[in-house]
Amino acid sequence: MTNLSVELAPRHASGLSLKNPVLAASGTFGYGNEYAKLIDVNRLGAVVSKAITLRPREGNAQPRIAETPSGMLNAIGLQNVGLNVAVREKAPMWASWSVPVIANIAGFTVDEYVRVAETLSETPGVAAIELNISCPNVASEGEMFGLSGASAALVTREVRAVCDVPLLVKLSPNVTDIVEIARAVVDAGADALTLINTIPGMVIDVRRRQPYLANLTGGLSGPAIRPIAVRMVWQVAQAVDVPIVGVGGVASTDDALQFIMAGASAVQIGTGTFVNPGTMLDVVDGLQVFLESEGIEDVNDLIGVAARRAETNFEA
Amino acid sequence: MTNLSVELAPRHASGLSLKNPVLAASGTFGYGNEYAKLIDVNRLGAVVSKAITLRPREGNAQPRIAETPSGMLNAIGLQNVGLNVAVREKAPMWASWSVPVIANIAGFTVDEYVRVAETLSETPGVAAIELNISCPNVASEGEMFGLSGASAALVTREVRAVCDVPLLVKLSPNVTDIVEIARAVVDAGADALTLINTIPGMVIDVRRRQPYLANLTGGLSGPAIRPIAVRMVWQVAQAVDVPIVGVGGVASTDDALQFIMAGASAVQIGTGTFVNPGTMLDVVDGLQVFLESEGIEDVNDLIGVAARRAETNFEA
Amino acid sequence: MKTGLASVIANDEIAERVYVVRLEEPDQARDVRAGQFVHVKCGGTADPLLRRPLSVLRTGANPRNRLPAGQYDVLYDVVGRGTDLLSHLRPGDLVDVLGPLGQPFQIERTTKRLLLVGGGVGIVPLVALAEEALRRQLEVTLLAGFRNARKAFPANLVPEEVEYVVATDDGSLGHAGLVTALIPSYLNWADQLCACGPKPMLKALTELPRTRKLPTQIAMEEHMGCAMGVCLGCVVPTRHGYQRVCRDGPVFSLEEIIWS
Amino acid sequence: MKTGLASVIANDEIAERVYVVRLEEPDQARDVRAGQFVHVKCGGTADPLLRRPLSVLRTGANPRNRLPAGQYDVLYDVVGRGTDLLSHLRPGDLVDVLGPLGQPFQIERTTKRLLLVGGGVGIVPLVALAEEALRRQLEVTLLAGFRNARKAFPANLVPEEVEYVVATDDGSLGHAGLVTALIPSYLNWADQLCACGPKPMLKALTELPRTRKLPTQIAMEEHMGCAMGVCLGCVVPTRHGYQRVCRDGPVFSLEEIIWS
Ligand SMILES: Cc1cc2nc3c(=O)[nH]c(=O)nc-3n(C[C@H](O)[C@H](O)[C@H](O)COP(=O)(O)OP(=O)(O)OC[C@H]3O[C@@H](n4cnc5c(N)ncnc54)[C@H](O)[C@@H]3O)c2cc1C
Ligand SMILES: Cc1cc2nc3c(=O)[nH]c(=O)nc-3n(C[C@H](O)[C@H](O)[C@H](O)COP(=O)(O)OP(=O)(O)OC[C@H]3O[C@@H](n4cnc5c(N)ncnc54)[C@H](O)[C@@H]3O)c2cc1C
Ligand SMILES: Cc1cc2nc3c(=O)[nH]c(=O)nc-3n(C[C@H](O)[C@H](O)[C@H](O)COP(=O)(O)O)c2cc1C
Ligand SMILES: Cc1cc2nc3c(=O)[nH]c(=O)nc-3n(C[C@H](O)[C@H](O)[C@H](O)COP(=O)(O)O)c2cc1C
Ligand code: FES
Ligand code: FES
Repeated sequence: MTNLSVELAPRHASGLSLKNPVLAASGTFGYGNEYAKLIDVNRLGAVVSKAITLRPREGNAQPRIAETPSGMLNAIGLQNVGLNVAVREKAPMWASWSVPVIANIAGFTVDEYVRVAETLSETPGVAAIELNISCPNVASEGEMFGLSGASAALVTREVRAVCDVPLLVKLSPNVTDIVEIARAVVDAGADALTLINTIPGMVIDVRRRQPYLANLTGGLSGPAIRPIAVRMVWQVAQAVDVPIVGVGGVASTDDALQFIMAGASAVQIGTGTFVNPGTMLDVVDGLQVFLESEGIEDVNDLIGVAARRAETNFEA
Repeated sequence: MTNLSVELAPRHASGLSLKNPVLAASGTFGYGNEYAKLIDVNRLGAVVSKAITLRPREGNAQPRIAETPSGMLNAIGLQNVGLNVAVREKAPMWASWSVPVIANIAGFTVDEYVRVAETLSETPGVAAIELNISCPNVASEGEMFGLSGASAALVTREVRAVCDVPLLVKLSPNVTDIVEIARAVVDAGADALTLINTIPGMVIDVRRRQPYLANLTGGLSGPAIRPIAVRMVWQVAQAVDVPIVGVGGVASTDDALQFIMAGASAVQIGTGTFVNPGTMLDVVDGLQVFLESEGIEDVNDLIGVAARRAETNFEA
Repeated sequence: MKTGLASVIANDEIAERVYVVRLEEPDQARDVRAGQFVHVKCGGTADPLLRRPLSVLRTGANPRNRLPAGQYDVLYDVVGRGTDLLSHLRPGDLVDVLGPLGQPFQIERTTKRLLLVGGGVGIVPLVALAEEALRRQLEVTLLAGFRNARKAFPANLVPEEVEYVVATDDGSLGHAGLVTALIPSYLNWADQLCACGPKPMLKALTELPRTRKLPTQIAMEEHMGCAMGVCLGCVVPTRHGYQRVCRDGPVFSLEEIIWS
Repeated sequence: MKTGLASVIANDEIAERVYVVRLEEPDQARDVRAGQFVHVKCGGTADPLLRRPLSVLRTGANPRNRLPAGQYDVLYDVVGRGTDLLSHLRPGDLVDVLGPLGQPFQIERTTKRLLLVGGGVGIVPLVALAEEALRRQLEVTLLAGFRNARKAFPANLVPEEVEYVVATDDGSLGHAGLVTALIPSYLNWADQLCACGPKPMLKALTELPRTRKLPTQIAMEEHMGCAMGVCLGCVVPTRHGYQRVCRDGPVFSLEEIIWS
């Protein structure tokens, strides 16, 4: 009776309609099969793959992860099998599933992004592409693509031109004005936005008196960043008219509802799955229960409801 | 035997030498006397006052605070007694203490900052001024002063011109490039930098389907933000040559050591005091124990040690 | 006032998801007055982060209470993560407690008949106050409202000498309806009123039919950060501007408060 | 493999700050093999956030172990916040456990004399392996290194049939010095070696005087995020690139590993 399905790419011919708004976040669900013994992957709204780069990558040295209060840092360094293996070995598996798989892609030059996107967009089994722009741009002294509206728009535009499937762009939170970046990326052709990627952080190993991670810094994820992610989703939702996929610290149905009410059409869950592999399916079930108990017929009616209420209830 | 004292304003005639590197953070220790029944305030390195504005401020409506995973949001709205009462009633009390009191100041125009700074800098009992630039700038459509190098430098320069005591500038973390802001502010005359202020966040009350805080957003503090704060201190320490005061989520001696090893000359403790009023003095004692057990004579030898080690140990 | 590690003597469920934990911390037990609260760390890690404010139910310092001098009782309803962690405490465990904090209720010198009105866990400080009043040989009536019979506190929690009248929202125990509906018949009897409970209940006190001035004190609740008066997170609007529930309160004179 | 709420049957300190917790979760007890581990949530809140990997010491599924079929034992050294939380568990508590995980030790078909070398808690999976080996009637020697006598595990933790030789860093029990110094005299006796312990100990195995090929498996440790093979946080460099300790290991052939 109640409807949990959402559309992530209304501007695109495919629509990218998902049976529910709960996705596995990139880098936290491998290529989608690793958790198959524990959960029914086909019950998810969608799976986002680990970042795929043009060539296979070894990733960073150890240590790669560190626990922090209600969070964790990771500095995996985009270890992945590379485009060819993804196309040859992973995509056929994805094509056999009923759950759509969104390929997360990364690169260090615009050309790399374009080549990966072009190939994947033509590969059966890839339902959409998520552009990870939190990568160092070799051409700009390693500054991340996602840190300026101009470079974020540039890579989005070039990828858009070669990408036939829906295109999600995943924003870095590490900016003064997330709204500016969001607008630039939407203008450049993004069908939807995913936010947020991890926030750069550092832990010092005080015994050894040096940074704990071999990479020095790592990306902060988990419940610790949830209030920041919800705030950014809220801000961007007021400013753009494409669907937003909220991500950052979701560990429960209430957390997912926070994102949806702040303006997200769907959520991704990453670190929450590490802590409890059942989190995503618990949230799918929990949303169903919430809608029924509150007498709401369609989850779409909840998207951004907090902004509409705040307008009437606060003078802010 | 071991030395815990640090200098926060080596460029300034006064030096601002503190007997230890542990300070009470602004807004979390009132005007310094509220905790007197619980701890010996004179054992602190320094106390930073609640933000003082030109006129008294009522602050925001309720709710003003929300708990988040390993953190809290606050949206107090700079409630304070205002400059006149601070000078008349608080400063004489400060003047009678052996612990230096640093007055944190806030404003909504450059002129407000200047007037508050000028008066306080001439007031006995005020050892230094900490400029809180995370305030909305009325002249720039309410964008925070701290969000651009230019406006941060502007307010720093104007305040510097009227401020005879040492000047600390407290940076907002909510920027793409904290190093750029830090450099601008140091060039404009800051004796030291304090970082970080809180990170904007939001919690949605899913029962009421609206933002929980009356102010919609609030500032995230506490252990959740510590890895972000340590990373920013590290980045800024590589770029500027004035002392840095690290703040964000310190709750133990090890946390304080992380900041110091990342490049901070001192730490401030805020939310940690709410959780455990003894935190600051525990850290003072803990630093002493650490130095002794590691055979280090001077805490100054630890400042930035992690960067020096990382250079030799990692190829980063 | 101090931060102390109190040891758990007992922790028993006295109504549905409502517990009384008996703590031993002599300094805190000695100092506490009715209406004051303690600020309790729940669990030993950074999540949940903040302490939880809880009123003191009774202290061994009052010889009327049958518990050792160094002990005191705190009553809590399990409503969230912090109180849930408390419900797992067992005798011998240590809890980090800050307090006692805040301004207590003040019984006026002329008061002879004290009317107490409590909603839910709001009756906790009123039980403490009743003990103080009985020590001074006052007559005390406690009107208590609960959601239903399962949430109602057993009568043995309230001193025998107190006239204890219960109302439940669903009528499953005592009078059916709001506790405030019971007040009017006591208005002529009482010469002081003290109340604690949810905001709508307290606000309803401003609308009672008053034939004469009845000094009224209320204990307020607000979410707290520091509980030491510094964070300004717990303020309520009063006729002299925002006041802090943790330091200027939690007990306020009813007429001071500005209701929204 | 599953996520299950295991109930605590017992939780006892067996050496200084070293505990054995007995858990009941029949599916996990049934499936687990020596060298595999479980991933344990410590405390019920977001801090500490991540699960902790702990090897299984013995399972009721092996009839040699005197414990009910649905139960298994995990041994842990209290080294930080997660293991400290575990040390407060009491019988009847529930713990959220994911597992069993990882690749077990493999006893080669031709092995008759199994040499086990463990450092500290590294002997845990070796005790499990000894039980498996004894079931197949192998001869087993376990060389165990501990920091000192207080940290050494009592001999009754190790099956009687095993030759159990202890070394301590400070000589307070057994041989003084590193456990690896004991290995050479067993090299001719053994036809397979399995080891687990700190990295320097494992690395030292590559430098043993070898007169003939001795098949050697080692169980590695790395900090873990998911323990399901997806986060790539736990990798170790091997001759076929980075391998995941949680999924491709923790047991690796010694010669696969590239030491830095
Ligand atoms: C002065 C004072 C005295 C109190 N005395 C008692 C008492 O004797 N017995 C009792 O059961 N309760 C009492 N309360 C309410 C009690 O503090 C809350 O029920 C408790 O903090 C809830 O914590 P939680 O983690 O279980 O709930 P959660 O909802 O998980 O708490 C989340 C956050 O909200 C805060 N919070 C939630 N509800 C309240 C509330 N009603 N008041 C203040 N903060 C709240 C928590 O402290 C925490 O910071 C009192 C509150 C105040 C201010
Ligand atoms: C496959 C495997 C099997 C293990 N088996 C056992 C066992 O049987 N008994 C035992 O006592 N210990 C075992 N360990 C080590 C155990 O996981 C750590 O001691 C434990 O995680 C420490 O947690 P903590 O919260 O007490 O320490 P903290 O230092 O507070 O932990 C902080 C973070 O570092 C991680 N961490 C710290 N030390 C280690 C370590 N040595 N290995 C992996 N992660 C670590 C923690 O998991 C956590 O994420 C094993 C480790 C692995 C990888
Ligand atoms: C171990 C790890 C690896 C990740 N790898 C990627 C990646 O390859 N591409 C990407 O866009 N995001 C990656 N992320 C970021 C997550 O997809 C997500 O944006 C972030 O973790 C916040 O969500 P969470 O708090 O639910 O984990 C990774 C996160 C983690 C923890
Ligand atoms: C309740 C509260 C009020 C604050 N008020 C101020 C303020 O008036 N001026 C200021 O510069 N910072 C203020 N801060 C920020 C703190 O000084 C500090 O930068 C921040 O909380 C991070 O440190 P912490 O994690 O130790 O709390 C406030 C923080 C809190 C929690
Ligand atoms: S709780 Fe901080 S001022 Fe009252
Ligand atoms: S712990 Fe995540 S891959 Fe091994």
